[in-house]
Amino acid sequence: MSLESLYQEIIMEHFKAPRNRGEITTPDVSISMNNPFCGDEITLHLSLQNGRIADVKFRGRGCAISQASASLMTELFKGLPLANASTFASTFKKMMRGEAKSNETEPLGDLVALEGVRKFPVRVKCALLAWSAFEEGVKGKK
Amino acid sequence: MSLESLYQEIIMEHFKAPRNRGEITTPDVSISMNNPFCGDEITLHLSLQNGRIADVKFRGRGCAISQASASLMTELFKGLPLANASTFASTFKKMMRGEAKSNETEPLGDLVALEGVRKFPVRVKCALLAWSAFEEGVKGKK
Amino acid sequence: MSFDPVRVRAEFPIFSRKIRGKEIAYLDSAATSQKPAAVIDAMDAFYREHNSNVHRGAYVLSEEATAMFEETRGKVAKFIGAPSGDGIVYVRNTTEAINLVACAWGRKYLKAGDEILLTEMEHHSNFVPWHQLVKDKGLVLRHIPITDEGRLDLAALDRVLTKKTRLVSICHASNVLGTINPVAEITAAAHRAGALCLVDGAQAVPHMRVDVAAIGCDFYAFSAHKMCGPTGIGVLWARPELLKDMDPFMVGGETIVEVHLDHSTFRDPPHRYEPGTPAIAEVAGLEAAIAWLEKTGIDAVHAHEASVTAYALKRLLEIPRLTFYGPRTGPRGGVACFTLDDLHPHDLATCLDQDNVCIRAGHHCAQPLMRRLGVVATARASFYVYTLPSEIDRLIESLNRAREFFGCR
Amino acid sequence: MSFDPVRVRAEFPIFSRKIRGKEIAYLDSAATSQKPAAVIDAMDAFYREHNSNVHRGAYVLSEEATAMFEETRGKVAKFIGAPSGDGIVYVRNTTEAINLVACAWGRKYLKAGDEILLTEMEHHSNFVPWHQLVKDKGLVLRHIPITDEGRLDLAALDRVLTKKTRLVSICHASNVLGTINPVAEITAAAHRAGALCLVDGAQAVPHMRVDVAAIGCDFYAFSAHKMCGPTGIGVLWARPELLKDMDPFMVGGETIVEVHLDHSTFRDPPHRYEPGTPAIAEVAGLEAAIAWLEKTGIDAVHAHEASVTAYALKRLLEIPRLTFYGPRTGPRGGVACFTLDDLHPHDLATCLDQDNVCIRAGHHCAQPLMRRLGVVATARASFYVYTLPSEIDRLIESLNRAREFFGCR
Ligand SMILES: Cc1ncc(COP(=O)(O)O)c(C=O)c1O
Ligand SMILES: Cc1ncc(COP(=O)(O)O)c(C=O)c1O
Repeated sequence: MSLESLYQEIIMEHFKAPRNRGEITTPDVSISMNNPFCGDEITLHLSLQNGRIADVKFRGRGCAISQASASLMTELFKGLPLANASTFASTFKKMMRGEAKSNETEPLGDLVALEGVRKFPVRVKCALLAWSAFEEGVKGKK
Repeated sequence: MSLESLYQEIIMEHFKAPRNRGEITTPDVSISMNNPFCGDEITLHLSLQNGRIADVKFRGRGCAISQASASLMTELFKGLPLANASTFASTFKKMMRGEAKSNETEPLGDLVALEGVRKFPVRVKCALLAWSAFEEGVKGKK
Repeated sequence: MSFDPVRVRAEFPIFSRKIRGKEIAYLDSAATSQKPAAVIDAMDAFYREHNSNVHRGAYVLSEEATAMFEETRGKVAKFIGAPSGDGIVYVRNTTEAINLVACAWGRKYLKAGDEILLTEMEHHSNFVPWHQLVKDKGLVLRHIPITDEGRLDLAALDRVLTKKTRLVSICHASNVLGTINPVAEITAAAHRAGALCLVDGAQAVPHMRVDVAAIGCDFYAFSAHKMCGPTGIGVLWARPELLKDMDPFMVGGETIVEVHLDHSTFRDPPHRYEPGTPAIAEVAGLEAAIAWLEKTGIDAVHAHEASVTAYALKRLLEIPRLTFYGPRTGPRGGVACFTLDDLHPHDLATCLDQDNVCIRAGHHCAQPLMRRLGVVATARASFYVYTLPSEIDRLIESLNRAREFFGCR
Repeated sequence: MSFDPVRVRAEFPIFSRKIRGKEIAYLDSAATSQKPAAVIDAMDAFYREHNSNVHRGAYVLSEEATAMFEETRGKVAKFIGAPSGDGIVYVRNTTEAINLVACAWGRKYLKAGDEILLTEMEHHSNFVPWHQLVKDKGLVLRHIPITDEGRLDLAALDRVLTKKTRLVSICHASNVLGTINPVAEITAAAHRAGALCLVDGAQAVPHMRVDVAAIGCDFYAFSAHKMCGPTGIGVLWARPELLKDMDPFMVGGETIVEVHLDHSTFRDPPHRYEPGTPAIAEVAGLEAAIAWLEKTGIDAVHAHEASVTAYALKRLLEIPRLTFYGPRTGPRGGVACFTLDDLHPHDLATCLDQDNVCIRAGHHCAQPLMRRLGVVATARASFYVYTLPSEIDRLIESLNRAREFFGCR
């Protein structure tokens, strides 16, 4: 695996100019999580309306992979029904475990660029951090 | 090392017919000890008179080495001033550690037969059991 | 592929060693087993090619070491019939596994008046951690007695297993008597009484197919060094639900999520219970030991031992004035405990050593059982996958020489 | 015999391995060291020729193993300047050693209101065991702060070391900053205040001459795996008088004198603290590691590292926008921690891995120190006896490539 296949253009782009960075003033979901291996942190805010993700923001300190993953995730999630977002989260995790077929991952769009992270086992947790925070945060919500 | 050099005639003789087995009705010193490696036990009784060992008896369960060592020890000790017995105990331990010169061990008499035990490291504790009990028992006595 | 004991034995380098010009008859496998070349070589290869610390390194060596370390949990789980590697905690040995349960589970959940049920045939490692807890917490210890033949007296179970029993902790196979205990039955009884069940599998996992799911127990402990693996590594398997809520035991690097100057938060199991740099090369050795036992066939190992043990019992019982301890019939483990006339086991062992016949003499870390048997010590010969009938013959010859030497009747 | 780094390096088999067709620049020795053939072979030889359990067997193999196991205590003692092997307790690693002191000494002697003094630069292993104790006992934790250069701020000692301080527990050398702490001076201050002193020597014993008698401390802990030795074995040295009266920690076989059904009595140290079958082959490995370090010359090791470290610092500090953490002058250990521009250390480490340059990225089990430094993670390169200046050159080249790749200014 080359560096280029890990740090694809779309990842570098989101890393350098992350979308949806910031906070929501009165979020419906606010969750902080960290990666015990490296100390990377993320705080994710969601505002929900009629079962949809009306807005989503994140803050955190982390590597290119974790920041790009969070940025791409928020971009995908904005406006989505919560149920669909949860399905995407499952698919993304499956992809990172190498268990997803390519027709399954297609709807993830640009996020497929993160599939290369699989070849760098210690970095998988970086890619998953935002997604784990999301899943933990919406646990029990419908 | 051959078995014969470990189980010398004098040792086998004392093992088969141990001297001074039994108890003293009102002992001045009564001490029990065991060997944590094998569970062997000894109980040693002494009666003291004017700083001398007027009588000494032992009971215990143990191997040929520990029984012969106890028997030979009691034989040597009977009638001896306590101080001399303590000196013998030090000399005996030194012998078992291989640190005694032959002119030092001479006064131990028949006990020198136990020097061969040194070549069988796990058995050294067997030979020392009675002596450790003696030293522990008379600790603080004059 | 049929089991060929001579070919199997040839895989163990130590047996090419000669002492006093003679081969070694190693009859002390219940204390620790010998190691096949495959296990020694696996650790060697780890140090020569993959050595690095686990979990944190973003480079190839560390990724390899981490993958080996974590994937072995799954292999260990499979070997003992556990559903997944999530319940596998690496420890130093069986003793540490039991201490871990006593501290991390026992200290958290037990209170004065609660009862723990052991048996009379436990190894010290399954007595002493409970003694400490009993003293600190005001618990009550009870014991399943044994029959004169050396089996658990299950008729007494109703009496000793009470409504207050919170844990039953028993050995799967005895290291002295060779008895194999009906651990599934006892676990079921424990569960009916509302208690959990810990099984000390130190003498079972090396010798027979173990299936913790079929047993139904809550904790299962064993050591690698008795199963062709290295020293320094053992396993506590526990139901993941239990592990999840137990307190930390030893703590430090690897066990935490966040550390502040004055407090810390803990990771999920199994890592919560694995403080500091673990025994990494030893896990490679454990993996190799399991692979070797699977290749050889654990059922074949068991059958071989059963036949060697049957032969040993037959020959031993022919010796005049030999007292044998433990069941003589039925399925049993490959240990034979005995005393000979009034000869002390130590003297016996020293005699046998002159012929390179290695047996153990002593209380075998089972003093309470020794008291029950009315002895201070016994001699013990124990067998494993590499034991040959010719070694039993050497044992018998050597015992006869000892009888002569000491002038036994 | 003068020290020849190339010849020394040739004794480490792992360096003949090529990954992606290239040699490995292993710059993560502070996590764990590589092992010379002499150490690997010593364990190999133990398993092939002497393997048996210790302490109980009356046969040659067991006598050999026991003699090796016990005599190594004396060699370890000599290596760290301790008067005798009586104070040497074998543990799994530094982390277990500190847990042992926290439990066996701390639980026995400390009471609510007592204070423990740490520093801001400790490894998690020297925080978390005390956090547990503090919570259970109502103790107070204090910390010696550090200066901006990364040294202990001894001017603050008067304030944090109080009449209530019962233990000062500090690292000899920092695994992040490279700082070597004045442990003798701090021990003297602790003793004047009526406190004991524990020194975490994990990053010192591998790299420099340590003399616990000269330091004067009461406890000293280290791990074999960082000093050319195997995983699974470490050492707690403690004053024998202290060991004698401490409570048992983990218990089981080997730790006891007598076991009854409901209570047990304990042996004298060091065995009281060594539960179950110990890491026997690992002790053989530790012995070989010490012998290898003595043969190579610990002072030569230290001098070599000092020169490699000086070169690394010089080269690193030439890199634009590199932030360096820790002292730049004076005697220091062979670790170099840094961040580069706004590049995350993880990304950096992954880049470097492409060139087989193995560094560590993260909090290095020192989160409180990371907070003090105002970072979440850093990159860390660490050096040892086998590190060559050419590896430093590879590090620098690789860092420059990473800067380019990520378009750093
Ligand atoms: C200063 C220091 N203390 C303690 C430890 C813990 O050592 P171990 O993981 O061997 O227990 C380390 C290892 O990283 C260390 O650097
Ligand atoms: C039944 C049983 N339990 C526990 C142990 C203790 O094993 P370890 O010394 O590996 O902790 C043994 C070992 O002799 C044993 O036979």
